Amino acid sequence: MSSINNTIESYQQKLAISRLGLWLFFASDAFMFGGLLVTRFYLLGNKNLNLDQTLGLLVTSILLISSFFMNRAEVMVSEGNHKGFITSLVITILLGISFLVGVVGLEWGSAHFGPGDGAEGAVFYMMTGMHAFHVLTGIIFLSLVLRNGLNKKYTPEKHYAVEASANYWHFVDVVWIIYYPVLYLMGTI
Amino acid sequence: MKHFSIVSILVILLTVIVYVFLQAVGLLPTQASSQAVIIDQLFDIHIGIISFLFSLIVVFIGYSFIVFRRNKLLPDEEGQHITGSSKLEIVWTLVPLAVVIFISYLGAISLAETRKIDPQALEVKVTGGQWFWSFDYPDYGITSDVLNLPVDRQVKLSLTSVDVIHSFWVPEFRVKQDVLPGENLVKELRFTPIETGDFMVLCAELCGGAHAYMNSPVKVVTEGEFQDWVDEELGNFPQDPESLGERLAKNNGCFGCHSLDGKDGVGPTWRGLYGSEKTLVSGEKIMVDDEYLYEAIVNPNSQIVLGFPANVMAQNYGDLFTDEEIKNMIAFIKSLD
Amino acid sequence: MTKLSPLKRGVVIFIILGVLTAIEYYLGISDVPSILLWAIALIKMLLVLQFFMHINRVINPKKGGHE
Amino acid sequence: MKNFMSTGIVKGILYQIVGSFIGAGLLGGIRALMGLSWKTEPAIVLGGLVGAIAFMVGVGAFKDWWKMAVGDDVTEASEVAGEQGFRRYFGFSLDHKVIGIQYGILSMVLLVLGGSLALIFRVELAQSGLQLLNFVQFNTLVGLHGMVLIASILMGIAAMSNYVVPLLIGAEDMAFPRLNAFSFWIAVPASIILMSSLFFGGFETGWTAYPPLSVRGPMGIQMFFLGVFFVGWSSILGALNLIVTILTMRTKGMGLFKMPIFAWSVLATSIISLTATQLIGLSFQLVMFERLLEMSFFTPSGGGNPILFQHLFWFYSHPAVYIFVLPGLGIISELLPVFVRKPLFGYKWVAMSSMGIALTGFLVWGHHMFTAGIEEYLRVPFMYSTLLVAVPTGVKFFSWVATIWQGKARFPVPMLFVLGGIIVFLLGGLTGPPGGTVSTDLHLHDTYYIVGHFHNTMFGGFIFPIFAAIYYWYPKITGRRMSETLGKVHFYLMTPSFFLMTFGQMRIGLLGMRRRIADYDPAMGFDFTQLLITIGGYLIAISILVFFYNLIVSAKKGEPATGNVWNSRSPEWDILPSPAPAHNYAGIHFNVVGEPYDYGLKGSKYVELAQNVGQRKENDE
Repeated sequence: MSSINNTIESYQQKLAISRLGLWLFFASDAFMFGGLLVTRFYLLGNKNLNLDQTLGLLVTSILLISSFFMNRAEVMVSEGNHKGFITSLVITILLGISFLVGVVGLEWGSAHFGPGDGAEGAVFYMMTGMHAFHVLTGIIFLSLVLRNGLNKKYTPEKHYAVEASANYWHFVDVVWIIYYPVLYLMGTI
Repeated sequence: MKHFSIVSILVILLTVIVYVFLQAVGLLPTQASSQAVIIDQLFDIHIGIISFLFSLIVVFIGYSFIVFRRNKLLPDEEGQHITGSSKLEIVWTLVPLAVVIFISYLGAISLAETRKIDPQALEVKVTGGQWFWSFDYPDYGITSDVLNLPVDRQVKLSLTSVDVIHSFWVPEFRVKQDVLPGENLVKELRFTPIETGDFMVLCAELCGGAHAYMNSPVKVVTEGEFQDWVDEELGNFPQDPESLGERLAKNNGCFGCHSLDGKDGVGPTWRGLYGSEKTLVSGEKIMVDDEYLYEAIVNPNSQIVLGFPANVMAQNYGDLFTDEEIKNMIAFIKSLD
Repeated sequence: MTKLSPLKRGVVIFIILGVLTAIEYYLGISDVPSILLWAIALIKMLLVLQFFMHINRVINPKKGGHE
Repeated sequence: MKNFMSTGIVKGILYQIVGSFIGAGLLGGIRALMGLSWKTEPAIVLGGLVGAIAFMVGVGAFKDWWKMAVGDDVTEASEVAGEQGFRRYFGFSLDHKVIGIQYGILSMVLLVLGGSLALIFRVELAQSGLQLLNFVQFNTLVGLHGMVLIASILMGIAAMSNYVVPLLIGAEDMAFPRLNAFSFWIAVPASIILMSSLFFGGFETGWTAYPPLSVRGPMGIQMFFLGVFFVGWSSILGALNLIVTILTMRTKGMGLFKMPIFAWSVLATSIISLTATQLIGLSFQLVMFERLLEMSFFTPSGGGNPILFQHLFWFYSHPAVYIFVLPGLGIISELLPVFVRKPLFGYKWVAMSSMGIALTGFLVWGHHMFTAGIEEYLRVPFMYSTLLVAVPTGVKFFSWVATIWQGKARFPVPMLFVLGGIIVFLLGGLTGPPGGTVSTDLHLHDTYYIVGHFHNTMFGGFIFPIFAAIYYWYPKITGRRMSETLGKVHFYLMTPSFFLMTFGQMRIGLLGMRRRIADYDPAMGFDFTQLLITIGGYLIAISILVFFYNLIVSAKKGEPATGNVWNSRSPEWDILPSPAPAHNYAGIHFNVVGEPYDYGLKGSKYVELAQNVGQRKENDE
């Protein structure tokens, strides 16, 4: 009896430790993203970058929807709905990839400046690039979760990996929630 | 209580000793500007506080070690079980807090006084570059590599850099201001020299290479002497090509890298340069003539002499100088043999 | 909000976020003061932190998930 | 031979070399195919990056993580046997004590390297004129001296925290043992890359790397950036680990205010490292990108602003000073009660003062920029916040003095270094305020006075305390004591030499000696003082040689340590044998039953052995 209790307790404790570690990582990473925000306002002030608004709204919506499906995936795995979990996860990954295509493929290609064109170019490419790098790593994590999910490694009781990568994905979404108005909407042209 | 009275007396004694000692040592250079006088008053306050706090901590620790030392006969003797006192802690949080705020207030006043504006100030535009200082007097149309200043008149410097960050500092004036590149980052510095004499402006911000040698003379003279200097610069300056070339070279800081005494610096010396034979980085041997010198000024990287680094000299002298000016400079180099 | 099943709660939060984004977009292209955009972004951020990332799980580790 | 080649560090370095060539070759090759010059900066940078990752692969840092990622089971860290003997210090180990020693070794290696760099340029400065070095060499040495020693200090702090904190709070290991090993090992290729900047032309900027100078100079600056970047990650991840460990893994009954005080200072330090370090990483990354991709963040001609760099840079680099000194001050608070046999005066206030220093530390970076041409309205607020740091620091000093007052002091070597630390840090603290008020700083900024002030804080806040810590915990690590005589030689040689050096620095600084100049005008009359400073520096170096001799010889020939060597109340001395066993308190859990520093209170105890795991459980139910 004691040994079973012991494992549950230690899994619970591990869970608490891992969650705290993950959140501290977010806190740390947030400072880096915050530094880029400061860079944007310090160099450009209240200047609008005059980007393609339709494309901006499109990629923002894509990321938001992907966050929604990520949430569904996590809820479903904790409810034991394996099929739903896999479906939602696949949708999330596909939306993540389309976000990358939207920003790196379309926005970078169509922007009216390059990375070497003054402070606007530098700030824009750095901010979107750094965020895109995080999206890319998020997609990699989610793909690993998908692979393990297909191998039925997760149970409603034990699926911390799903929770962690979901939280990472939401964190990347939170960053974009701030970056979207800052890059596209704020300021005057 | 007896202990505290003795300690208090010792603290006061040591404070006085330390303070007098520090004052007697002569910690700071001469005060040659009115700002230096203001700033040194704040230094005095700091020195007083330093003397007191140093004595306070050191006397308490030393006294305790000597007077309350362990009894040799009781090797395992323990100290008294005192875990703390909130009252004391609050006192030594709040008192320093008050002192700190007061010092900051004095600091703010001191800063404001050093920045007092005199509308009659003499304007000088200062340009820093790797590795020279150049001083423009827009009121007189003079450019010089020596900062000439009349005594007892405030001077307003507008500082800018052509390449990296430098810093304008004259220790005797106490004030310092970084010199930044960029048209929108021109910085201002004001001070009033109160003593005639020769000083040095030093570059205080690491600017690569010959940073250590980025010094220029500062001459503080009487109003009359200053006027004489202005007249001389404006009127009686010889107009032959060699002198014009020398003046151009001097004002653009060429001598920071190219010496006139025959010793190579960051760049080759100009003494005896004309007509000599040099080996280039490419291995090719060339004769230093008018054509080579022209190319070396306009496009310095094209023919680097062996043993000297590339990319050091600015690339834009071709745009900066007229052909006439470059010819004058070559004439000047020619005259150095 | 806590009474809803987790799946439904996700839908509700998503709809709120979507509406906020739409408002944000219209405010953004019509040149309003930035402070409004900051406010909306902040609300969106807090919603995601609370309902998608379950920030209270880290503060109170006994709660939520993996029961 | 085969044995040697399979040692973690050797394998790692080999992988790094190969990785660097592959990385540089890849980009260089593509460029060569395009008919461009292949030996370029981007290729070298990519080489450095790939090399560091290859090192981590070689040392085996990713093995278990990869298994976890693909869903395979991995052995619990507490059940990994690990290598035994001396070899374990050179391979991938998950034991926090081994990692602590590894950090210590790396820290000492870097200390020697960084110190030697200073010894070289001190010779140049001993008299006016240029004798030994040219400008770029001098600037490179000055910059590397700074950054290598910063890395050394970070490693030294990590060594102390890693070894001691889990022992103090009764944890079996750190919260994330694999991450812990990763944070240590990433610092090894980082140090190699950092040093390699010497071979890529050096750099001219000093450790602060201000653009636009850093945007133009030689390529060595990129290696400098890359090295610092990885050291930064080591620091961030290590801090993350320590925070989680301290918050979640304390033994039964140990509330936050019953922790040994050192844990508090580590917690405060880790909060800064976790967050602020990102900003130096970012600022260096932006300059890297500006060099590689011509993104103009900091060059005014392209629309950038060099002041921005200074804001980002000092947002880390000022709090970094508190990262360096807080653990040292924690060591002082931790050891002082043991040697004066009195409780730490005002435990809660001391603990909170660490937090206070850490938090105010975030608000003061602007005082490095009083002369830089920052926005006018910022200078006065930054002056207020800067001087505010004096308040929590004062609380620490007054508490130490109150702890010492009427104590029955003993003076073994660790106590000597604690006292040295207090006095030297006092000087460092007192020489700070003149640099904190704006108008006096206009004179002091970028002078040797600042250099003297800074060395005072670093020696008082780190060098003296870490020596105290090594002398103090050495028996716990090796089971033998270090020689007291040699320790005293070390102390009585180092302390006066240090005063000679630092007073000399401050003296000429006030009179007009600038920082980071290879040569000075003999007319200023600094030659004699400069010579004294150099002599002081060399004497310190000799005293440290004595220390190393003591350190190495005592491991084999020192007097065996039995029982509670210092008669301390803290659990690692009270409960554990020396040397500390592999899994700390495994099987012999302890409970906290009293206050940590109740010296002088008869019959009180801080910790008590719990019977065993099973019985403890039954008692709970």
